Amino acid sequence: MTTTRRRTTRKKKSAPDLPDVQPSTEADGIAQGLSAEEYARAVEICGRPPNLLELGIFSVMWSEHCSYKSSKKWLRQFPTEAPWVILGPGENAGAVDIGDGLAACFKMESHNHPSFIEPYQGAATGVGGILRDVFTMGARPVAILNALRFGDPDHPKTRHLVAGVVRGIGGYGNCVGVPTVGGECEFDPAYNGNPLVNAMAVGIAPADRIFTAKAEGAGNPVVYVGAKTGRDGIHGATMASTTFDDEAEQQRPTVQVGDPFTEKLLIEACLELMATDAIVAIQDMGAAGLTSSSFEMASKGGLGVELALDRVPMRETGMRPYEIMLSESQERMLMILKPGQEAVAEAIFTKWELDFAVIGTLTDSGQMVLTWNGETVADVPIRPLADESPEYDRPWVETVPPAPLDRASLSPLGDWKTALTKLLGSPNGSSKRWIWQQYDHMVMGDSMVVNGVGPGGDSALVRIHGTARALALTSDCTPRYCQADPRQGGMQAVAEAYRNLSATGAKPLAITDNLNFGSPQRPEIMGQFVGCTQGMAEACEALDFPVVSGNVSLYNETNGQAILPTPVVGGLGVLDDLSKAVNIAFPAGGLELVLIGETDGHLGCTAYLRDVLGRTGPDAGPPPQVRLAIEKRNGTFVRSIIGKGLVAACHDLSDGGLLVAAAEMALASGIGCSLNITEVSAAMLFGEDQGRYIVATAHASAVLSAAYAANVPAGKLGVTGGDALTLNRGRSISLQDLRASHEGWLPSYADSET
Amino acid sequence: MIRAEVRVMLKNGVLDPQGQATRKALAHLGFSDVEAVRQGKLIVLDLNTDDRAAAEAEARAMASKLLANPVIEDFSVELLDA
Amino acid sequence: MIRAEVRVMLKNGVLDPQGQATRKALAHLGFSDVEAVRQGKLIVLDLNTDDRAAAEAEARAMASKLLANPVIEDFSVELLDA
Amino acid sequence: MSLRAGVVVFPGSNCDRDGAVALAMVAGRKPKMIWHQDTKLPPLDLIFLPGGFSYGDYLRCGAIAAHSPVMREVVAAAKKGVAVLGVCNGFHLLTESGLLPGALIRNAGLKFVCRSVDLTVERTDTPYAGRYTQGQSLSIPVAHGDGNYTADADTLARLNDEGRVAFRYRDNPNGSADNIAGIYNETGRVLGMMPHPERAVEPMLGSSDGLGLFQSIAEVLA
Ligand SMILES: Nc1ncnc2c1ncn2[C@@H]1O[C@H](COP(=O)(O)OP(=O)(O)O)[C@@H](O)[C@H]1O
Ligand SMILES: [Mg+2]
Repeated sequence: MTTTRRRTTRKKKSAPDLPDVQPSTEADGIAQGLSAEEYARAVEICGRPPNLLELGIFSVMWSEHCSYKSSKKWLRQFPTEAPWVILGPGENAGAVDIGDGLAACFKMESHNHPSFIEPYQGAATGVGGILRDVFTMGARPVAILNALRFGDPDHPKTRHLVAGVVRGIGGYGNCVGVPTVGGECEFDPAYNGNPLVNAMAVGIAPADRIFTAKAEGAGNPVVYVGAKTGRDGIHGATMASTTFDDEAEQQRPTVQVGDPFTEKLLIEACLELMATDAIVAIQDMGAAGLTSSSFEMASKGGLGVELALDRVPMRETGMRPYEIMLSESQERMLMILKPGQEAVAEAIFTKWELDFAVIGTLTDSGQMVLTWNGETVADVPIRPLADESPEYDRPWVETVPPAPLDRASLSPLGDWKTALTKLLGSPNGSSKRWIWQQYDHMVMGDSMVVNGVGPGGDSALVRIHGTARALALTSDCTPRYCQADPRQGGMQAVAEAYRNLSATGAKPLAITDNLNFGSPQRPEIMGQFVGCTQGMAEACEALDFPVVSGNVSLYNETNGQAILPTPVVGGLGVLDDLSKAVNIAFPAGGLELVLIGETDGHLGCTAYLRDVLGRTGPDAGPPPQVRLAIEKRNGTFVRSIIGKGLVAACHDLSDGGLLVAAAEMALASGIGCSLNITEVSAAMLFGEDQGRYIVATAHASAVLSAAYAANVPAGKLGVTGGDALTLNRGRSISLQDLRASHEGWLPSYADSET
Repeated sequence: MIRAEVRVMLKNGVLDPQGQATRKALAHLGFSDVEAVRQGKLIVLDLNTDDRAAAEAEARAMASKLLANPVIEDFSVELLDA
Repeated sequence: MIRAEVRVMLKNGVLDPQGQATRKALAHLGFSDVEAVRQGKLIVLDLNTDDRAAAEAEARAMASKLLANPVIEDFSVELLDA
Repeated sequence: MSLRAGVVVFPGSNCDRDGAVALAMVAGRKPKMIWHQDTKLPPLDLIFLPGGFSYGDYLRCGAIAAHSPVMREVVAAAKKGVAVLGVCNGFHLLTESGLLPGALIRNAGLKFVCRSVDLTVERTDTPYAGRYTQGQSLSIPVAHGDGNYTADADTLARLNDEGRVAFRYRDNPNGSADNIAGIYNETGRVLGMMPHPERAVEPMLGSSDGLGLFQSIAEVLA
């Protein structure tokens, strides 16, 4: 336990000798990633050239990651309010009212680049970071989701990345004891040089006790808790390009390693302290560590802050102020305490064997003052640095969607069974059981099993502990749609999340997002960003499904090869009566199947085109249109019939269309079905028209008349039963064969050595 | 047959949560003069060869290709007789 | 300061799933003359003492009390200079 | 009398709440939560060592926690005949502290595995299994990376001969010797098992097959 013990530096240096306090030049600014103009603004704000330490602060605070300078303008389009929204974007996580005096706090974040460099640790620390965002708010984390995108399975790096990332997510989540309940996993060559690892965390807090990062009360102590600070993750380019290269080897930044055990202790200690009345404000140290956490707390409160950096608990000897301020060591938090509460807090952190140090105080100077062994080493104004953080309206060009497909040019369907088997067994269509069985998806004893099935449905269902309610959680995005038509793709990601929640009976409340794109400095990429966010905003507006938190990850490209535009949507809904929840598994034979929604047979951009006909990109035509009013009407209808107890199982239609959805329902329970479809064509069987659901019901006539009354297209599709999937009383394919294909691909791919 | 030992340790500066937890546990057990603990892997390979130079080269190749993760780990190789 | 290395290996006869998997993976990478692979732990202790005999005794005590599980593991101790 | 149960909380335990919820269901009162640094135990009928990652499972699963102050008390209590149930990481603790023989090593598949498994009840004349029938099949989840039970041949023979195997896997998820999923000590009052009965106590969790174990405890030990 360290409190305010001073570390002796190996070579004791007085502040004026430190390279950190040498004045910077424009070249230093550029080397640290600022533009010439941004550097000039920094000089103006300081009234002198900032020293190298101060420059480091400008450079991280004005980085794309912290300042959202390319995306801000477009994020403002998102609707962020609804009667149930407690906190929208701007805090560590968003918060919505989920009834019973409780709030759900949730957010998604990317760890793409670190996961490419070191898949296990990159993914693990991604989970750790997003959990901190949630428990910082006073919420106990109750669920994790993970949205993964990898390159071509045949690319030499892919297998190793899949194995490492999945192990990393499990390694962290399993150890902290928060269930990983759902996610996505797709493969596409566009991610060869840049996989995506997005993690979402959900926590539950008392609605009237949500903690924020807004500092208050000059004179209040600033307290550091958690793990010690090392040289982890200090921006490599920054380090290499400054004059800081004595002891170069020793000071080389290192990969961040996660310590889930310490995180678990930090969760328990923070929640224990939060139950007292000691905390004024709290903020985790995420990207840009101590710099952005202290800066944000002070700037939100309109205050100044003074930190004695020599009091920061350090893991390594010889660390300098610059390194301490920029370190991204994990499992650390910064808090402002009420005066006199230090002892209460310290006792709790000592009990959990965590470091605790009072490292500074809030001031009313409006300045961030950093000292090192008593000498001032940085002194920068907070407000101007925050207010004048750059914002760009980057040039963009609109993506022109491909011309409609000429259906006549497509080869005929042939045997539907072959196509179905292929779709269910393709890398993207195959079961992701191999992944989620490596995650403890049940710990905490609230992961619901419906119709005998846990994970693998449209949304994960997590009981709200001690209540009769449940959260429904999903993450969705169809990047190939976004690439072909960003606006439609953006809408579709939101609409699919809405459908996945509705299909369980849950009322969709709000979303978080993770916007993964290539370089915003390329107008065509910026055009994808603009289009996707416009589409998302429209959909959120129309569906009453506001954005309450999110994350932007740009520059996802390697050698000029950008990823597919991938705006991942994390949706949260609530079921007021968990006993009414349904999932995709047929619970019995003899039920009738009803198809809800309209089928035109849209084949453009479908999984069928990609996986069966091998057509992708501009060759694959435009994606299906999302009709938001219809989405809302159909979703509302589906929830209402589930609420009335008319539904035994429900699944939305997405990748692979009707036949894939029916097969997934049958495979989930092992009970087959027999379908009647007038036109056996690729368009009818595998088209991806939006806004559709399959419902299994023992009350078909009630469902149909309710649909008629609600003006929702609905028609009988077939019946459940048997151990095969049969079309028009004719040919059938056994579930055993379908299962072999669906469950076979991922394990055989991921567990093989070559 | 030659026995090669590959020792894999986390690089200097890389956080070693296992080592830290072990150090604390040793302190609780009363082993108070343990300054630091680092935990690594030891991989013992029995190689079907009698050529020591070849064995060493092969063990190094295996270490850099598979046994160690160059992003966070260093390794060293030592030959014993099996 | 004395540096002690504690090497912990699974006992002969105890199945080593990691070692087996590593051997398979090495074979797939084309390292074909690997007869056997065993994987163990290397725990490096920095001890605040200059008495080599005491350091060795202490390291052995730590190993038998905590660092190795006598049911499945053997250990050995070696001293280096820190 | 209602069951006096205690749930020991180590740094890194994460099934402590789940265990407490299951015990409260059968005991009619909340179990006592016991901190790992406590040096005195209250009077208890059952000590529950929960699953999770005590001390991160660093070094070896359960190794560090096995040396915590409270474990000395647990061992002493067990020797006096107090019933001790260790699930998952709790099973690791029981082997590490010598209350049960053998050890649990890395799963044969090297991966963490979280799924439902089918178990056979091997014995019913213990405080834990009275509600089951001999040979009954139970569906109970596992969630572990190191559940591969191993022991030397003599120990295995002894466990089998003395009827000390509590449950066996019908589809072994981890490579355990003789499909062992759980074992008893000589008296049958100490039980260590890898599957999580506390995760199978209500239909909403997918199975209620674990409830019988807790009901047996409440019936016999209270
Ligand atoms: N990386 C993952 N982690 C956990 N669960 C996953 C992962 N990838 C896919 N799944 C699960 O597999 C099921 C199918 O996923 P997906 O095809 O993306 O569903 P949908 O089309 O309904 O959105 C879902 O239940 C999802 O949660
Ligand atoms: Mg779905």
